[in-house]
Amino acid sequence: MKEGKPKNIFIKGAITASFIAESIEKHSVKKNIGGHSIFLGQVRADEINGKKVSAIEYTAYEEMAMQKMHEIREAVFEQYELTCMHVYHSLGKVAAGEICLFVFTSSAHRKAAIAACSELVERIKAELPVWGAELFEDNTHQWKVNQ
Amino acid sequence: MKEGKPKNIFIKGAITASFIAESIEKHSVKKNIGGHSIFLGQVRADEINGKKVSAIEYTAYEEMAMQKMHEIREAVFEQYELTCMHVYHSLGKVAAGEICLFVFTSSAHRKAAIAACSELVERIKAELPVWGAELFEDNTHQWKVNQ
Amino acid sequence: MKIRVLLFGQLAEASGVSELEMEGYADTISLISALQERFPTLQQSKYMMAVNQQMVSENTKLSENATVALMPPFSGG
Amino acid sequence: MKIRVLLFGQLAEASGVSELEMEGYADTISLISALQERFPTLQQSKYMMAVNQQMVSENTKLSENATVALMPPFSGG
Repeated sequence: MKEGKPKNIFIKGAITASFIAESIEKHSVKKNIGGHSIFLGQVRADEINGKKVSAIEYTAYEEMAMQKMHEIREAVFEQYELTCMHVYHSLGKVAAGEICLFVFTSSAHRKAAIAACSELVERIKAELPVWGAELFEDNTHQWKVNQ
Repeated sequence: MKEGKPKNIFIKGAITASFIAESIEKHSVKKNIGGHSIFLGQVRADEINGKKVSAIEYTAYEEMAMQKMHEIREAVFEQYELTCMHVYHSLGKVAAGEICLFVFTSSAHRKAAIAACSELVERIKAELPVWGAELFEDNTHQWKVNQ
Repeated sequence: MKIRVLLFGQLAEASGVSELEMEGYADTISLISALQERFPTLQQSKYMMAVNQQMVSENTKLSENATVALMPPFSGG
Repeated sequence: MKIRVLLFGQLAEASGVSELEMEGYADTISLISALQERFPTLQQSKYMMAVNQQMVSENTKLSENATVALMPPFSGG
């Protein structure tokens, strides 16, 4: 479904498994879908200089991120034969083990869904004005760097 | 998790969204995971010569499929840095709009999870002795052909 | 020498049988020709063969209690 | 001429401010040099700039009520 206006992609805190399940469930009425591809980003409890990451706190330039996501969405819909595309990103604190990014594409045929999902993940990480601060157990933090 | 023995990948009937949610949820204790990649196959209500597919009925050479899946699993674990890999395939009748295949890979970094998931889907379709009969609304059927 | 034969998908449908026991065939060529006599539709069918769950493409010796599976093109997923 | 300036991530943290209003700067070069005077840590920082939500890499004229965002490398996902 192509949409005319920027959608809010941000969710306060972690993205829950039940939210993901509901999102999957909603697609059972779309009987032209043959394959769904989903990417989930999960917060890692990395150890950095002997200190463990307990959570990531996300902030964003929300308005610009939604506008940018809108442009990416339009471009990816142009490029691939998709029936649906959904993107959700956490804001605020997300604990290690919790989910902070949910990218969901659907298509009649698997290849378009898989390729589009993978491309979306790369573009989201590279192009959306979002920042993660890795919070350590001792209440210090460092700014995340995307690879 | 590498496992020594073939696992049962078959589920009677459709794979439910709540089953998928539970499977996602279980990974929140694995704090070295940074990304999950999921593929879901959904039954399409294709129209073929004016008749609509209402369901697919799956049969398999179960023993051989599980053995083959075990080999694929070992090979994919060799090839990619994965923390987990789960595969479920329906047997019996799955209605249009329902989910018949669930492939789920997890890794510290997104690229391994995404590439492994995509490769698994291709190998499952090409190498597992599983057959789908497309059932039409008028109770006739035809045998599915994989692209 | 007993051989267990499994038929799947459209092969099982066309022949009306999914499992049978055959006796006295030492290799897959002789087994297949006996099966084709019994189920003439097999001659027009496209299938792959596995002996004891291993895919085989050439004539293969059969041992006691071998399982031979005739499988139409896979269409899972 | 009023300009709205937004600072994000480590830039907001280092300068202790995430939003401010500046007045009397006609382009991004003059604005940035004033900001660097006010927040010396900016000189050592790596950042990208957006004017009215459009990324800019060269000196850009500013119009009344423009929003200029200084953004450290993105690290979403």
